Amino acid sequence: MVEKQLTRERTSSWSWILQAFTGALLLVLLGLHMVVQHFVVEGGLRDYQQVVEYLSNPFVFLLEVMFLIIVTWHALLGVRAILFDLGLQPATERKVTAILSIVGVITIAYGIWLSATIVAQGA
Amino acid sequence: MSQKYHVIVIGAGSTGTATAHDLALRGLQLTVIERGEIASGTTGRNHCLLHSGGRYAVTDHEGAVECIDENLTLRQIMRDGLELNDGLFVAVDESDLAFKDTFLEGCASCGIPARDIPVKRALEIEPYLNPKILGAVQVPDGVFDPYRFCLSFLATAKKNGATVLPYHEVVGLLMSGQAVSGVKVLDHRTGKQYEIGADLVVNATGPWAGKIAAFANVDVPVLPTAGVMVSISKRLNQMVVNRLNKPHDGDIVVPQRMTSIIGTTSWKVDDMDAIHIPQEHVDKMIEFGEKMIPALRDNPIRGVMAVARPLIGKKSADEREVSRTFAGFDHAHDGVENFVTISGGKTTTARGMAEKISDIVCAKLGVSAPCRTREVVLESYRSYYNN
Amino acid sequence: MEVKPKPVQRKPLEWFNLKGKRVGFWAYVVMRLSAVGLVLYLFLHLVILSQLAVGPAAWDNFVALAKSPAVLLLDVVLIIGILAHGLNGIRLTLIGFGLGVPRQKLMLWIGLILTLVFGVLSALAIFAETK
Amino acid sequence: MKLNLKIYRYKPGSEPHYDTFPVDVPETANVLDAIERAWDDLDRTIMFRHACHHASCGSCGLLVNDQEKLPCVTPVKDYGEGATLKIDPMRNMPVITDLAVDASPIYQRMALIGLPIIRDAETLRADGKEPLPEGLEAFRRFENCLECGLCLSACPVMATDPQFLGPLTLAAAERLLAEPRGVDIERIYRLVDDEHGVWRCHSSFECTEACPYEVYPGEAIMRLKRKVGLRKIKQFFGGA
Repeated sequence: MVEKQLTRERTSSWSWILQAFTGALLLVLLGLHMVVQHFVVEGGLRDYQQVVEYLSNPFVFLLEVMFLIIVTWHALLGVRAILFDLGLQPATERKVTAILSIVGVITIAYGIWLSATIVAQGA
Repeated sequence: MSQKYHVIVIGAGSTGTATAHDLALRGLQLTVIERGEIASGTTGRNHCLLHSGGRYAVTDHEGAVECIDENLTLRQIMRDGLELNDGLFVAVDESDLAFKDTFLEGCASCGIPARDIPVKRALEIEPYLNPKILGAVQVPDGVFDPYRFCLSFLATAKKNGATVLPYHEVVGLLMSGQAVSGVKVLDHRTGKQYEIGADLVVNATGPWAGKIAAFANVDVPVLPTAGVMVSISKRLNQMVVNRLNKPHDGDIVVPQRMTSIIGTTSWKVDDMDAIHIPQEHVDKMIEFGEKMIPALRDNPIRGVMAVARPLIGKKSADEREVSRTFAGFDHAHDGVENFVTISGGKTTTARGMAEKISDIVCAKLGVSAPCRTREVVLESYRSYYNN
Repeated sequence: MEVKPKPVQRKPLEWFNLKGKRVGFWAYVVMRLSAVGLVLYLFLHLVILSQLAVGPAAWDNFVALAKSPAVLLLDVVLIIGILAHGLNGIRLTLIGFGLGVPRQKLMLWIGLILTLVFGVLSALAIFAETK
Repeated sequence: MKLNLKIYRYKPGSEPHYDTFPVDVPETANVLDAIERAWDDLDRTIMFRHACHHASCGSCGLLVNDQEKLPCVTPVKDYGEGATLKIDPMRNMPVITDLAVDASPIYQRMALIGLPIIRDAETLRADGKEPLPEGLEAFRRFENCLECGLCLSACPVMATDPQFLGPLTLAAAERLLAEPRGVDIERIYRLVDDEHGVWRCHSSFECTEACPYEVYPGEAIMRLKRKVGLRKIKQFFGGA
């Protein structure tokens, strides 16, 4: 048998659809992020005080957290897709998914902690 | 000697593969040796016509009867390799039309179901037909795919224990006294030669049969003749379209997938491997073909092919006169034991040829198992590659 | 005689082997390279933002650094990467849902042109602000 | 027409290399004729796959100047007088010797999906209403797909992922969903709705570029993605 892997068990997958969905959301969220963080600001970057004031707006806080979640998701799902292109064994694939999920949770937690810290510093 | 088989079959064309299937079904251990890819010789460059026998109904009764018999058998055993859309014999001129009654009688006497249909109806079915045709007869022609045809037989043979050695060229026959005891092969993958032993060797190499037989110093009356076929870049007919007359150059257009293939001519060749296609033969195909389907000229040629075919019999001047019916030779008559040759025939009749030669092989080997290839449904060609 | 065929060598570098390839493949290469670049950027970006937690001085130092021409040039590369990835992403999503498949090549060229146009515009905007 | 064929040579156990063969063929010849000429006149040890010489069997696929071609229908005229043609075996398949690849990856994929090779023909007349001859239920013909494997060779995902179903297989699945011919549809959905099924495709359309016989797997895969994707989404929201 040349390609045993061909007869591997097949399982339903949402990854491409999620990637398309998060990608579409990113078009909006990244657009907003770029506009509010860089384009409307003199010099393209907020100084410390401006960042703190800006993030203290709960709506903005929510927007940025959502952006963080979606962008992390899209990025790690993309990394996963590239790794899956390597034709890994199913067990390795499960490990990849688990590790990337952990990385994702840590990244998102860090981002939220960071935003909360900044807001707290301003308060 | 690496291994000893009951039988070695040389050649993986339609005859060799069908023979391998027949013998494997009868329980013999065998291997098939082929110098290149499966069906890369005569069978591959085939017109792909599953004969109803109509073509020979008037000129070759025996050949026509074989054709319709095998045609009906293949419909039962080869489930995934045939386009079964029937064929039309069309009368283009008065002489064709005059031939019609003779043709219908011929078909009736050979057991070929043939139906005279009105010209209007024929044109409804096949809109690209020459609107000036004078008559049309429907027969159960069909189309096969020569590569998959051979793969189906081999897949089934493999399932029954046969092995296949492509890219192996027979460079000599092993002799013990006046008997063949195996073959010497050149493994083209490694460039190394080695010997394979067998109780009996079947030479199923078509036009190359004389070359193999010469290794045992026996003569086989095979006349290699070449024929040109022209593939057009559009499918212009659904049914096989034949000229309603005696077999002639450029008198048939076989549809397959998205192409129509016009055939064929016939000329004698000396070197089976070095066939140079004469341009005038290509022009002739278009010229004759367009009499039946005018649009053949308006569509670009996709490919032109020619290959040596084995004609059996008297080495006469007119190659088309020689019967296309096959011949099996037991070379014991030439003083060489354990060596048989099967050559000639048509892909359509490959199973029947295999049955005849396998009967000879089994009689020589003292095997009493009967032929079962009429009933056994072939494996899918794809399973040839289930390593 | 057992002779093994030469097995397929599975090499990730083949993802970027442009020999004999056509425009659709180039788009795929751009997608893949920009993806890797953007993921690296994302994590770099998050790490740098930690300066905000350190305090005002640390962040304002970074802001000063970020306004150097070299970093601004990288910003242009980033924007072009985002544009290329995003616009091709739209194309892939549309055709993946069966929309505009016969015009997928046209969409590819449109994406490329928009990437260049907006890339140049944003470069102009970025460098204009620093003057 | 004079050409140089720079042919990939490989015999198991030794290093691959190229041999160059000068050949002279008619202007109307195809690349396969030129290779056969080199085999016939210059070196009988060149091994290559071929059978029908008219794009029906799909056995002769290879690379001409790094692009996937069916040499039996690739005119030498495309390359011009005096050109050097670099001829390699297809990618992503084991090489038996020289240009001959082990076609198992192609046929095993098609066997897995189980596309019947016989389909209903588009009848020649545009309205499709002409009466059929007695004794025939429908005009039948072979599927377009020749199982030549050029798409598998061209696919960048296949370069690294042997688990990928592959372009011709996914195109065959799409054909089956459109015209099941008794094949179990749910099984087809299960096969293609998988990480290494339809979702692994990254839409480079190299398969479509390589396809010699209007199967155009790239487009077929996009239709399949739509079909499978919308079905999943519908089912997720409780639809049938």
